[in-house]
Amino acid sequence: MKKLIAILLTGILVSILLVGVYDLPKFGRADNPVNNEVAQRYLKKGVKDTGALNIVTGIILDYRAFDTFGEAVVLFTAAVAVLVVLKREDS
Amino acid sequence: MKNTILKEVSKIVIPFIQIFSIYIIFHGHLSPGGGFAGGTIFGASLILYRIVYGKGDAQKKISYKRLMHLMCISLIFYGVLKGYGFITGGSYIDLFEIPLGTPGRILSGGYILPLNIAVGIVVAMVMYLFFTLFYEGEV
Amino acid sequence: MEIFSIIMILFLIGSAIAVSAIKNLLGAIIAFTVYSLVMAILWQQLNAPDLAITEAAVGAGITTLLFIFTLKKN
Amino acid sequence: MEMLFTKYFEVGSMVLFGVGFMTLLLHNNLIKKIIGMNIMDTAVFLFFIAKGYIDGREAPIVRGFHKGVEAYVNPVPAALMLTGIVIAVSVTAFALALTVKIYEKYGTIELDEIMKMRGD
Repeated sequence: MKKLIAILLTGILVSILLVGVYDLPKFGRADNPVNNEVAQRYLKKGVKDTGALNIVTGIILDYRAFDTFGEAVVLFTAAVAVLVVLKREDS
Repeated sequence: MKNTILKEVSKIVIPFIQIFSIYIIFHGHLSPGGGFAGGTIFGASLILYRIVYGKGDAQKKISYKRLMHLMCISLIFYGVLKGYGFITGGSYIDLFEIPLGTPGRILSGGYILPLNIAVGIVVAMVMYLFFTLFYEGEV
Repeated sequence: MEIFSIIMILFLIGSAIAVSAIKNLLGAIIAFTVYSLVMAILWQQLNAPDLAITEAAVGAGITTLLFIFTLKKN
Repeated sequence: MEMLFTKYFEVGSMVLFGVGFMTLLLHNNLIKKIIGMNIMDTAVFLFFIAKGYIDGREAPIVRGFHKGVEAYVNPVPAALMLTGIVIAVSVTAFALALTVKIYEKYGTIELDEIMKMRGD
């Protein structure tokens, strides 16, 4: 009974998501709304602004560097939390 | 572990893994890679050392104190350096600023190379810490 | 490239179902490693080499290690 | 129906999300639940990267000279998802640490037995 409810729930969820996918624009076109002026600005002036040939590195370490700083802080916090939970007392 | 073959082979393999990871970190702004991938590979080399040589030898090389010092210093270094870069970039304050250099050289890109090194150190140490805590329960 | 991507997606769904279907926990973890590695190949196909290199190092390396050592303790 | 053949990446990532959700619901074992959570994570990442892809363009790495805006794929989803992968690893590590502690306290990682021991 529990399994049946789980499978039914997953079926409903996936069908709702597939209806959502049906209305998306076509895959792999250049005029999709995803490729707006933000990405074009990064592609056009990324090398001149940051000096990095890899534009993804230029975004994560120059334009959005404090985002990456928060991510490093999250990693540090996770390490400290695992240290608190898992360190043995007797040593 | 008392396996002689494993020790001799890992003595040859570990420097190559570390040089490959340093290559990935230092070429992060020229080719695919960067701090996260290179730091993870460096952490994998430390994990291999810990598995093969055991707790005693590894604690001499990478003690708990040294590991925490490296992590905290690189995190603070990241914050201070990028904060300084945000203050000087595009403002009218005449402070010293690292030049961008010609794109394509290793020593170029302003603050990207030291930031990549800081992120790589943090990621490598965090991966080593995860592994030792899950493996033996102590660093 | 299109046929290759479709085959890889079908393989991905198959290995995800295998994770759910295999009773043995070690087998499920190994199926999850295969899943991560195929996902890295798919991201290389989608022209995102940074993500592919990170996923191959993190997802197929460190995560599997953590799962297996958790399993060893239980 | 022909959507299945034109938007295969999006449809595949949605099906993978469903498979991960079903793994999360059906199993009692905590390690299986964490693997299901990881599958849901990577399905969402695959959806984002598929939205950034453009046919016939190359990866956003300048080799030699800059070929103009029309030569490279969208770099923004890749930069966002690179953050997500590392966060997923730290969440997984913390969940596994809690699983180890639960095993030390109760002696099992099956969820219904833990519920029976706690008395609810």
